[in-house]
Amino acid sequence: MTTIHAKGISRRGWLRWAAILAAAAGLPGRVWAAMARPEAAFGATALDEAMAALGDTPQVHEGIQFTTPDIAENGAVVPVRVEVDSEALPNVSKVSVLVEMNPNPLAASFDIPPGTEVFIETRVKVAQTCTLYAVAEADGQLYMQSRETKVTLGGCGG
Amino acid sequence: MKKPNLEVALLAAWLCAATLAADDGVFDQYRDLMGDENPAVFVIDEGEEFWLTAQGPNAVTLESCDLGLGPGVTAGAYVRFPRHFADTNAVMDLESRLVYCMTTIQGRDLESVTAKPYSLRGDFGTEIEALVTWLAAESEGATIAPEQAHATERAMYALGKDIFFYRAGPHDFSCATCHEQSDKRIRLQALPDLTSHTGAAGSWGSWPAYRISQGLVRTMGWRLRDCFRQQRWPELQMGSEASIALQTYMAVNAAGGTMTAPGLKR
Amino acid sequence: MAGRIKIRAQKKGVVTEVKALMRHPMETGMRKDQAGEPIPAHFITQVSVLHGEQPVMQGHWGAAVSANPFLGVRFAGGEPGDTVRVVWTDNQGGTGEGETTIR
Amino acid sequence: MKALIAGVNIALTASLAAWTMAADDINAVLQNSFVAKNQATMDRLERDAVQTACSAPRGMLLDNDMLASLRAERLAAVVLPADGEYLGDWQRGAEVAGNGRGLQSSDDPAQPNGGNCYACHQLAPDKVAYGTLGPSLTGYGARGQSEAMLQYTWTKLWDTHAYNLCSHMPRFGAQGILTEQQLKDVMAYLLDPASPVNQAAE
Repeated sequence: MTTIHAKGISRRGWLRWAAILAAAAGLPGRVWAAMARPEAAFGATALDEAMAALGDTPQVHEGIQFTTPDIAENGAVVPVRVEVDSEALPNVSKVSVLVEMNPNPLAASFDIPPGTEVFIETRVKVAQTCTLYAVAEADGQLYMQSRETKVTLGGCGG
Repeated sequence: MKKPNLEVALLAAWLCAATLAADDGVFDQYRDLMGDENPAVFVIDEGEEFWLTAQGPNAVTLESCDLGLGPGVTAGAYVRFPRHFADTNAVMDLESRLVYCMTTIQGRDLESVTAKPYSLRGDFGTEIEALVTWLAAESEGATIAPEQAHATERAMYALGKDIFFYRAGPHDFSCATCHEQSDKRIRLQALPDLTSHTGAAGSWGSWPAYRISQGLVRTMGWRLRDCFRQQRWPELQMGSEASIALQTYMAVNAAGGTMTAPGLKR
Repeated sequence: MAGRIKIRAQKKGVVTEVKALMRHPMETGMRKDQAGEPIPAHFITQVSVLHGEQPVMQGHWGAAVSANPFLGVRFAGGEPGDTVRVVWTDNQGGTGEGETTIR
Repeated sequence: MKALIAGVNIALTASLAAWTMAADDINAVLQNSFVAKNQATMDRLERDAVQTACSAPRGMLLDNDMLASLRAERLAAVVLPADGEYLGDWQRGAEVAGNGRGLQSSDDPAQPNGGNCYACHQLAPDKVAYGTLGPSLTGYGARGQSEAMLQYTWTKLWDTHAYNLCSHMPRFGAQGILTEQQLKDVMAYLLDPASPVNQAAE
């Protein structure tokens, strides 16, 4: 493991970030046109509203493997993994994770350039037992897979 | 969004089966997915930085602090706690020893260094938490071997045992209410039997621990304080006699086990 | 002490697996502190993984990503010794970055 | 705050005598080690007869005459419902059984206390988060609905020590943790045939 750390906003940090954006701008438009943050989807307070902000109604697709625990020890940290079989569902350029009952259902969205496996692992907060969705965008179409995760009370319930 | 009833029934059946096999088995899949990425690694680094940072009126680091193995010796020091120190003629836990070093070596004010030893909601770690985490990591893999040579150390064990079984408060709870039987759980959390070597070693050996539900590393001092909160008792104070006695009881029961802290807990 | 990142990058067959752990409170803005005062929202909004200067993934995050966030991604190519970098920015203008070499 | 500083001071400056004397007097140790916080006041550290008798390691209690008379005393002190009605509303009882809050320093005293039955007991078969410190009570209603059964169950909730001295269970009635109405609601949750406790798992 290697650690580097930066504190607060450094001029160097901003310059680097600008360089990344510039580098990204040179990539194929299919991927990096999507680089802007999907603000409307993040601001949505209901699942259907968030889905609509991401695009058309997603179709269930078996090429998406969505792994979440059946039962989570605590809703503050729920591990999720989204993996897409590129033969079953090619050209995925974006993957989003949504949590049905959260105040803002969209938790995270990932832009994925060609050459990157569609494989994302992260951990999200899940306010209460509900369904989680993984949505993949390929060639402008949305596809999805869903899983229910039960969230339990900790300790003495307090 | 309701799942079919069959699935609920299967889940219930599976949970019952899991209960028979191992009480905490229900979370195996969850823990597998979590992997071994423990955010306590950050707190270990922060603790070492605190140790090496000159602070207080004396503007010195804690490097001359004697944790029992001689000034500045940190490797393997944590597994010998709680222990008697000749300079204070008292049995101390790691937390109170650190406070002693901060006040005597660095010249810091006792009230300010003990004002907030443990993070509150919204905090992101305290100096004591970071130091304890780093020092526990400095004992990782070492055998738990608290000192019991001194009469006061043995008296602390006896006192800790008495407090462990002391029932009080509106709910009549003692530590033993939840921690004197094996293979039990509260809701879905497995409860260690702290009267047994196995239970005590697993528990003592894994604190301090990153508490994923709180996004923080918590120390054993905090763990005890929060147990008593749930026991409906008043608030246990850091470095107090009852806290050190209970830690001595646990550590001695855990002796011979392996220090694996900082752990990763729900 | 925000800003730190721990990164591991390992070559596994034809892909490189990157695991990154970030130090960040990821406050939703909906919690209150012990005194009942609201804790301001403070969360990473954007995170990028770069292989050399080439972005291999860019994430947009909301406050629902857990505290001390973990991110795992895989990309094709990458050779032992290559540099992998993870960079984030948060809603308060903070940034963090970490770097490692592929093993 | 005063005791906190006192506690640390003890750790910093205590003499050998302070520790050994303290070991002889556990109450003094507790008084020096804890501080009152919100509703969790220091008088909670004082033990009554049941707590004193039951503060021994499991299996070390002698069932002598003293303990037998203590049990009889507890049984005699049980207060049955004033109107003779044992059963309230099982839906409200379900809330009491699931609520783990109440009487902690972190709890709002204005809110009702919970019974937290699920911390230790399995009840409704479709609830997955239950503890195992106590026996499963799933299907409890099938144990009977007679007056004797109602009175037995009420007594167990009111003061477990009336039957089972030094049980780990709180004394929900005798210690004023739950109100009479809440106890009736929990009774209904346990005994009402319509309660989920008495339904087969879906």
